[in-house]
Amino acid sequence: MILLEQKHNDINIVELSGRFAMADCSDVRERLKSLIDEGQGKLVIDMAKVSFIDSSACAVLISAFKGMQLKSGRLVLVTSSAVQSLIELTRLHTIFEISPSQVTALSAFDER
Amino acid sequence: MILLEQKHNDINIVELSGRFAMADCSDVRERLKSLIDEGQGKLVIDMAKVSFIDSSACAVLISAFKGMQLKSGRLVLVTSSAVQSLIELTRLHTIFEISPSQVTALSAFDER
Amino acid sequence: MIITNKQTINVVTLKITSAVNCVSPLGEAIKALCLYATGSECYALDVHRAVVEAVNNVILHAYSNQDGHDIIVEWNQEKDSLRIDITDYGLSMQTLPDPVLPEFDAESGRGWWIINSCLDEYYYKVVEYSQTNKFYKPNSDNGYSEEFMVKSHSNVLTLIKHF
Amino acid sequence: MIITNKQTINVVTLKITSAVNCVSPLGEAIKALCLYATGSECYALDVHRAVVEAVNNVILHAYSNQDGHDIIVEWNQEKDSLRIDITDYGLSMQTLPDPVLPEFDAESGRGWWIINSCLDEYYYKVVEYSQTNKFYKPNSDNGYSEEFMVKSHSNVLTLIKHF
Ligand SMILES: Nc1ncnc2c1ncn2[C@@H]1O[C@H](COP(=O)(O)OP(=O)(O)O)[C@@H](O)[C@H]1O
Ligand SMILES: Nc1ncnc2c1ncn2[C@@H]1O[C@H](COP(=O)(O)OP(=O)(O)O)[C@@H](O)[C@H]1O
Repeated sequence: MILLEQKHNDINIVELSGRFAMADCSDVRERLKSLIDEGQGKLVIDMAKVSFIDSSACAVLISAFKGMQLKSGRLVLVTSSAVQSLIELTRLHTIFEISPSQVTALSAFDER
Repeated sequence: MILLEQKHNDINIVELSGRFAMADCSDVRERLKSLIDEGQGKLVIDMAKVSFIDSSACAVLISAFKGMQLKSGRLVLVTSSAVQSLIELTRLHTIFEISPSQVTALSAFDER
Repeated sequence: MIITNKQTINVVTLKITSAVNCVSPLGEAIKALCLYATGSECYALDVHRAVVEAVNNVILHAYSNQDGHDIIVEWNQEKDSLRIDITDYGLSMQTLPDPVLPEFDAESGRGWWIINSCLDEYYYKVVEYSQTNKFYKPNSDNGYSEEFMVKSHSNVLTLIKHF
Repeated sequence: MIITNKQTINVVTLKITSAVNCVSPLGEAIKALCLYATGSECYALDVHRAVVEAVNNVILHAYSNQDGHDIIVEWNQEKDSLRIDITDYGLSMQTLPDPVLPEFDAESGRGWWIINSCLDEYYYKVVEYSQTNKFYKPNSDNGYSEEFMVKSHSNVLTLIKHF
């Protein structure tokens, strides 16, 4: 998988593409952790180009979500249909904030 | 694979879709043979929806081509990109008559 | 209209070693096989998901995350369903975990929920192979002395999804 | 930007029986593996074509179109290429046919041309396994009598394509 990092003002953006599965988890977990530790409490994980996700990758998202809560920050996810359907299957859409695109995710931070 | 037969005036049309490989050859060869034997010497093999073709399927096309020559008939092929590229790789485009679509293949018969 | 090759029963056996980086190519191959058999992206995604969760479990739990052990995935196309047998030679499960969702913030425990949701049926089998050696000795009291030993075992998780 | 899992060496071993209807699912699985490794439809189609031609040849020529024999396709993702080893236990080739096109109206003989065109390298290996049994007998003239027998062989066609 490929992980790209960007910054938009004080918002960190992580763009993932390809498969997001167990083999990728430790790398992604580590990157997200340091972005959350060092960032301004605003993070977008853009998975619009993720073709497949498994439960171990969901655990990485949960860990990032919990890390953000500890910092009173905010995490917004952008999902592909494969990601969205697994998140719904595991009922995680009830806790994650999900936005239809990176643009709407970024503007969500302006709103409040 | 799926084989559909149609008739347009005196032109027989065979539409193939899916994979056209060794496992399908005897069935397709037999159908083409009887269409050629019983037809009016005009045949279109439409492979626009064929996703993969191997050399044994090319042999079936050659056999149909030769059957048509014996009857002084005419065979026009419609190809997908996967079919076209194998036909070119094996230089068979120099002998087959190939038309970009079923519509153009049918109208080719009107022209002469 | 004729349809060739739809009633035939196909088997493709895939083998990987118990390394996490092998799960992704295996998953892509299984997806392609299911797409070939059904033409349905949805169906293929469901089976792909279940197989990846099951194989992740084998690596993590049956083989305690140790590389170098065989995982065999037998893909069977049957008349009205696909059957996938996943075999390992590691730690056996004593019971199948209940397919229930954990607390929302738990970072594990969703595998069987996904497997159960994506398939019609699944079951698990432990096969024990044993070898019996009997030594017959002349001039002994009871005629022979016997030695028995269990040689090996395999665990087979069978996943079934109807077309 | 980090890229995970690109330098790792992956192996997936696929096995089918020598039946023509198994070649299509095998081909689809190989295509998916190559697409996973390279992201290139073109590359995947080339390897897909070469493997299908090679496996067709094994069924037709090495196994004389008889069902029920093993064909093993080992897919290896290496640093800068894919290597695919196709193993059978049937009739061995004495020489590799020249990869030339036959007459335009010939209904066979294009397989090796396609294999050669779609790949960077290929080679063929015949491996013979033999077992030697030596019987040592007491009180014989030369101390022992020997029996030798060739047990089995395998043919391995290796296909290589660089990224
Ligand atoms: N193949 C297996 N072999 C042994 N134990 C297993 C296997 N699969 C699952 N388990 C056990 O079942 C539990 C639940 O599995 P699962 O729902 O996949 O969640 P997770 O693997 O994320 O913990 C695991 O924690 C493990 O104890
Ligand atoms: N795996 C094999 N084992 C034995 N002989 C083979 C094998 N592959 C090819 N051959 C021989 O090489 C010839 C050329 O093969 P090929 O170019 O694939 O054309 P075709 O299979 O259409 O005849 C075959 O006719 C056969 O005699």
